[in-house]
Amino acid sequence: MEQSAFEQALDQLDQASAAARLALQEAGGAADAAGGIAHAATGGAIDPFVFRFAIFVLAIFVGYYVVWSVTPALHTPLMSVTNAISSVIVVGALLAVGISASGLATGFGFIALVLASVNIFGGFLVTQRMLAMYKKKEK
Amino acid sequence: MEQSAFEQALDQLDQASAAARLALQEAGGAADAAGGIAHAATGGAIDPFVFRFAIFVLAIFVGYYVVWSVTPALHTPLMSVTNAISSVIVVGALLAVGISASGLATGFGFIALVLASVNIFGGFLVTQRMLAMYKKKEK
Amino acid sequence: MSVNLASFLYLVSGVLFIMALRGLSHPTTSRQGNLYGMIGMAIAIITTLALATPSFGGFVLIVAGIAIGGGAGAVIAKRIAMTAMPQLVAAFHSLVGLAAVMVAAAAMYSPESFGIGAVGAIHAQALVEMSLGVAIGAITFTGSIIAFLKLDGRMSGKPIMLPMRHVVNAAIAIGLFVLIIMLVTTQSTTVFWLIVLLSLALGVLIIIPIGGADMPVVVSMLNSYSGWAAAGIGFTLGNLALIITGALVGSSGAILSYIMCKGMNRSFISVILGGFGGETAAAADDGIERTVKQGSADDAAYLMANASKVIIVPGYGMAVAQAQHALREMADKLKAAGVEVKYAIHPVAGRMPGHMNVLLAEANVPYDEVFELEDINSEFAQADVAYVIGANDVTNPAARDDKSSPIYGMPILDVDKARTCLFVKRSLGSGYAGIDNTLFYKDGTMMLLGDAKKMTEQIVKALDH
Amino acid sequence: MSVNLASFLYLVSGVLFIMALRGLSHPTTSRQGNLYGMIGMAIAIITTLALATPSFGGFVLIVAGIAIGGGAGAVIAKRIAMTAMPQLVAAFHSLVGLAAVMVAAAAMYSPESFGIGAVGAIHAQALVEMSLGVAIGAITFTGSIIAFLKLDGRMSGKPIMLPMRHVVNAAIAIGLFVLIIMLVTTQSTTVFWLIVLLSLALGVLIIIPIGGADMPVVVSMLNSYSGWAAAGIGFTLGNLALIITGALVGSSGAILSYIMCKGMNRSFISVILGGFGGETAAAADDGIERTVKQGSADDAAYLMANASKVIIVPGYGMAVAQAQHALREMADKLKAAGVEVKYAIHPVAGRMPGHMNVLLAEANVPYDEVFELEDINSEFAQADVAYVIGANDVTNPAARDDKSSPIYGMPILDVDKARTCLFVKRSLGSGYAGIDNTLFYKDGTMMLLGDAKKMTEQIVKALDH
Ligand SMILES: NC(=O)c1ccc[n+]([C@@H]2O[C@H](COP(=O)([O-])OP(=O)(O)OC[C@H]3O[C@@H](n4cnc5c(N)ncnc54)[C@H](OP(=O)(O)O)[C@@H]3O)[C@@H](O)[C@H]2O)c1
Ligand SMILES: NC(=O)c1ccc[n+]([C@@H]2O[C@H](COP(=O)([O-])OP(=O)(O)OC[C@H]3O[C@@H](n4cnc5c(N)ncnc54)[C@H](OP(=O)(O)O)[C@@H]3O)[C@@H](O)[C@H]2O)c1
Repeated sequence: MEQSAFEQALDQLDQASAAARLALQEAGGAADAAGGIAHAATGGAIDPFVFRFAIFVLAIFVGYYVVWSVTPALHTPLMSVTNAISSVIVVGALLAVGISASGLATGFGFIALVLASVNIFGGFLVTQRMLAMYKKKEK
Repeated sequence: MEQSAFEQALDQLDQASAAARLALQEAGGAADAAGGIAHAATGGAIDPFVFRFAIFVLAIFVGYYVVWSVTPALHTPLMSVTNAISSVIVVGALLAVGISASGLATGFGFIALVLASVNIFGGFLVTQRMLAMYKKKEK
Repeated sequence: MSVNLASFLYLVSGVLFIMALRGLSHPTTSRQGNLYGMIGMAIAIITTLALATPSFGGFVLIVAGIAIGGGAGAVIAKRIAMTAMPQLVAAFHSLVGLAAVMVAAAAMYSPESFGIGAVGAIHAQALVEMSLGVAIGAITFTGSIIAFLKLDGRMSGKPIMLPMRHVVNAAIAIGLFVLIIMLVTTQSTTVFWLIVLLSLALGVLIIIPIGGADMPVVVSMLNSYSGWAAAGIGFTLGNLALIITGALVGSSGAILSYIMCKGMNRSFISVILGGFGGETAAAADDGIERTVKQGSADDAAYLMANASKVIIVPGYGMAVAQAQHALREMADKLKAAGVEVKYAIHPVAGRMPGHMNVLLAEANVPYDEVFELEDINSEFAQADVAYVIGANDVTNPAARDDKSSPIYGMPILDVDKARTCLFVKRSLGSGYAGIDNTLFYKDGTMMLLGDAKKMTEQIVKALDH
Repeated sequence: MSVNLASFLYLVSGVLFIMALRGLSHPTTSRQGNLYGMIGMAIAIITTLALATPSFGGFVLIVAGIAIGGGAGAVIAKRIAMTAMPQLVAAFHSLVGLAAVMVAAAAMYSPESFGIGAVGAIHAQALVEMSLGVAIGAITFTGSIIAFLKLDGRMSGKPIMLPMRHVVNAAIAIGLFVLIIMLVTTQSTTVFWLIVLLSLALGVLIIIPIGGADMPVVVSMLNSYSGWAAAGIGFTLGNLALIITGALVGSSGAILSYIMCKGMNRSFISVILGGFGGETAAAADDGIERTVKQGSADDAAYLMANASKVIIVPGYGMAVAQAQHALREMADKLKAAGVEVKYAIHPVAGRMPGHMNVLLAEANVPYDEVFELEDINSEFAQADVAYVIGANDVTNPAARDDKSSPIYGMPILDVDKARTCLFVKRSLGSGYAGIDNTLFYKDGTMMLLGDAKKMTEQIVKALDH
């Protein structure tokens, strides 16, 4: 409990310093602030959301190209394998089951974990079964 | 000058609080720290380098697909347009010319700016000239 | 494990998922691709456990959960019939949808574990992302269940058109919007569950008016939705693997829906608005007397045994009749007799993209004998026989010639260019699109009326004589 | 402007650059794509200025710099001959390389502007990234200058093989490595400039042993390098537009190098090790007496005027002779006389990927008359005349038939399948690969010895009679 109080205090300190810095920057003339701004331009202060968004956008491009390059003969396995990988939502379930303090949350997490596991194993294995059937003509 | 001293002080405050927080987390038991770790897992503490690296990797995938999808008939314009866009390095030149305090740096930046500008205008315009030549059969 | 290393590993698993899809560009690399996918998933799971190490109890729970779910999944994957793939995919989607809802619920009750605040004080941004995720997840859940029931024949494929359905749906959508705002301000779990309930209802309501035959597009669309939902939750958790995967799955579903709609020459909107293609219609009775040349298995065997080139065109009826093994046997006999045999697959033959390919592969047909429309369409002119088995719409010349036809503009297989065209089906009834096929009455056509599997088996026998 | 908004805008400009390359997938969308590229560049520049607003003096300098450079660039772009594109691209690359060096130097002297520390106390990570960037940039600079000089004929294309060059190069590479470590520890600008100097020397040394004809691969490789260098500087500046662009350019150069090496059936390593293809060799003199059928412009005109299908195969010689306009005139005449005319382009015809396409486009040949190897190769069998103008290696049947030939395995245009094959070139000498072409001595071949442009103009005249 003491620790968390300490943490809170630190949080407030953080916020205060950030606010002060902001005020300073806004008060300072353009030329003086330039250094600070340029520094910010190098990423020090960028919200991780921007990066995640960039990753999301680029992943959509990759998805677009990678899916169009799938041969039509394998569109059914494509459906089952995307199903399998979308179960990576299991990471959320693991957090809930593994480290949550609330019993309810653990319960919900457990259900999610079981459902996602069905999908992971079912999805990858049925894809494997299908893909194993695609054979070349024997010479 | 006062302002920059103030800024330095704030910097040190920042660092101190971060260090204290780190020490706190390492001191705390696994269970206590769990919340903190999970929080970290949500991105609060991730080095922007990791994000940039992810963006870089995904951009390579995009580049791979997007370049392979270029029709061979346009490979020459492809060379000139990639040349043009690689001059986006001009952003570095702008920082040097616009806000650097050192005369030497401004000089180097100016050279870079001129060179990059040659490329930007030359690259895009010659591409435009080439592309304008590709015509369909008139009906 | 440091968060930086963890993020890096999540990126690695995202890249492995990309490689998994990339592998599907060719059958020879596809197995390797699937393996990459599995490795990616394992990395994501292990990273999460190493990052937020659970207590012993938690660990036991996790192992139990994976064992139960994984066991069930493995059994299903082993037992399922290949012809039931459309249903299976729909069923699996519903699980992903429900899992997303459950993860969001867990986050609602234990926000600390997810680093999005504390109970009663969850960050607004996280709440918005979460409620979007939960709403889409719930819609995916019930929507996929309806799709499953319709595809599995446990529910009539007929569109159920409730009165005022557009108004009701719009009202629910507005309700959801209001509830999300309320959730952010009140942080109330009751509001959360109201969102879940309304979304579950919406999932049912938007899918029931859509005819059974349109379910594949719906399944793909729901797949896409579930991807965007996963990405949303990925933003909340700040998890790169989830964000990348969400984008991949979202793109994949959207592209497959697009391919299907284009292959059917229909707009996506018209599919979603529903009311199309409940049950297959009977043969059009327009008063004109038309003659049909009917043949027997012996006639067909004679024709094909004396042909030099036979192109087989499978369709939905082959899947229904499970005729793929008999078909392959027939092709083997013909090849042994020196006949050149190829398979022609229309992009929307069957009821799922790639449906026919998977069934033929199951029957051990080598994939290099199976050709796509663009690659084989010009060969029909040189073929002696086109053996159309359980396919109908994908051969209908109305798509080529009749500007007033609803399928006008859809690419078709030019089976009418073959010297003789054999049609194996049970009646002169129409297919999925419910329109009459004038090919049945053409000179070069011989109808082989009967179940696809039985008819093919009879031909195999006749070939032995 | 907030840094978040700025980062977002940099992302937008990165995406616009992707769209620019994407547009090149088809001529009709390519102009739009180029426009996207320009907009992306404008956004990147404006964002930077809004983020780190310069003083009035700085602003004036910036406008002056852009005006000087931009003006020069615009003039060059307007004046340059299309046949000089390979040189131009090489020259432009050298500018990018030097610009990267200059930006790194500026960062060295004014690290605060870039947020990477203070003079004498630059972050180690930034120093490493920077020195990699500066080294690659300097190599790109001098390497591209050599490539430019060789391509432009201002320097002999002959490989210059210095003694012990591998040892010298390895020593320089090790020296660079040591200097980079020294730079991190000492922060000395002297060390920085030593890195620049050594890299400049290395750029010269690794390119001079490579023969003039291999320069296109070198140019593409340097393009790829400059991309990776840009990405490195992008990491230092934390600039998304630079990181994304670097990856795009890096991929593009690597893929084009790969395409060229595959098209020539040579390994990338063998190209880089150099010593290949300085001057074109004379006709092989293996003692066997071989007869050649030689023809005149009138013969050629007669043959083609009476043909029903003519396929034109342009090669490097057409570019040298600037014969594209005459060629187009000839094709027009033939078409007017009812002859079907098509152009067949080998992936490595000429000296640069897409070289022939750009020249034909310049001469107003519609792109839908120009076909790639895979699309037209089967048509030679139905053609009456293959008009091979300044091409040689890309038609050499040794690639198909002679396992001992250095170009064995390289795909070729099957001009020998045409009824008559006309070869326009100045001698019986070989082409880039320096190997004899047995086609010259074949029955169906008629050699039209002379300059490609003059010969074609004579044929045009003869067609008028
Ligand atoms: N593949 C996709 O992704 C997808 C997705 C959505 C919609 N669709 C649509 O589905 C259609 C697919 O075309 P299609 O030619 O494959 O199928 P179809 O046009 O639906 O025709 C199938 C035919 O099979 C016959 N049949 C049914 N059971 C049979 C059995 N046991 N034995 C023999 N014949 C049997 C039916 O005729 P009888 O009743 O006379 O036997 C029917 O006419 C297209 O209209 C397409 O737009 C496809
Ligand atoms: N495109 C690329 O990206 C690229 C890159 C690197 C290497 N390469 C290599 O370049 C070669 C390209 O093949 P190619 O068939 O286009 O060219 P080539 O094999 O080099 O032959 C060109 C021919 O043009 C003739 N020629 C030169 N000047 C002429 C003139 N003024 N009038 C008439 N003829 C003239 C020459 O014969 P005479 O001397 O007898 O006149 C020569 O044999 C391939 O070997 C390829 O591997 C291409």
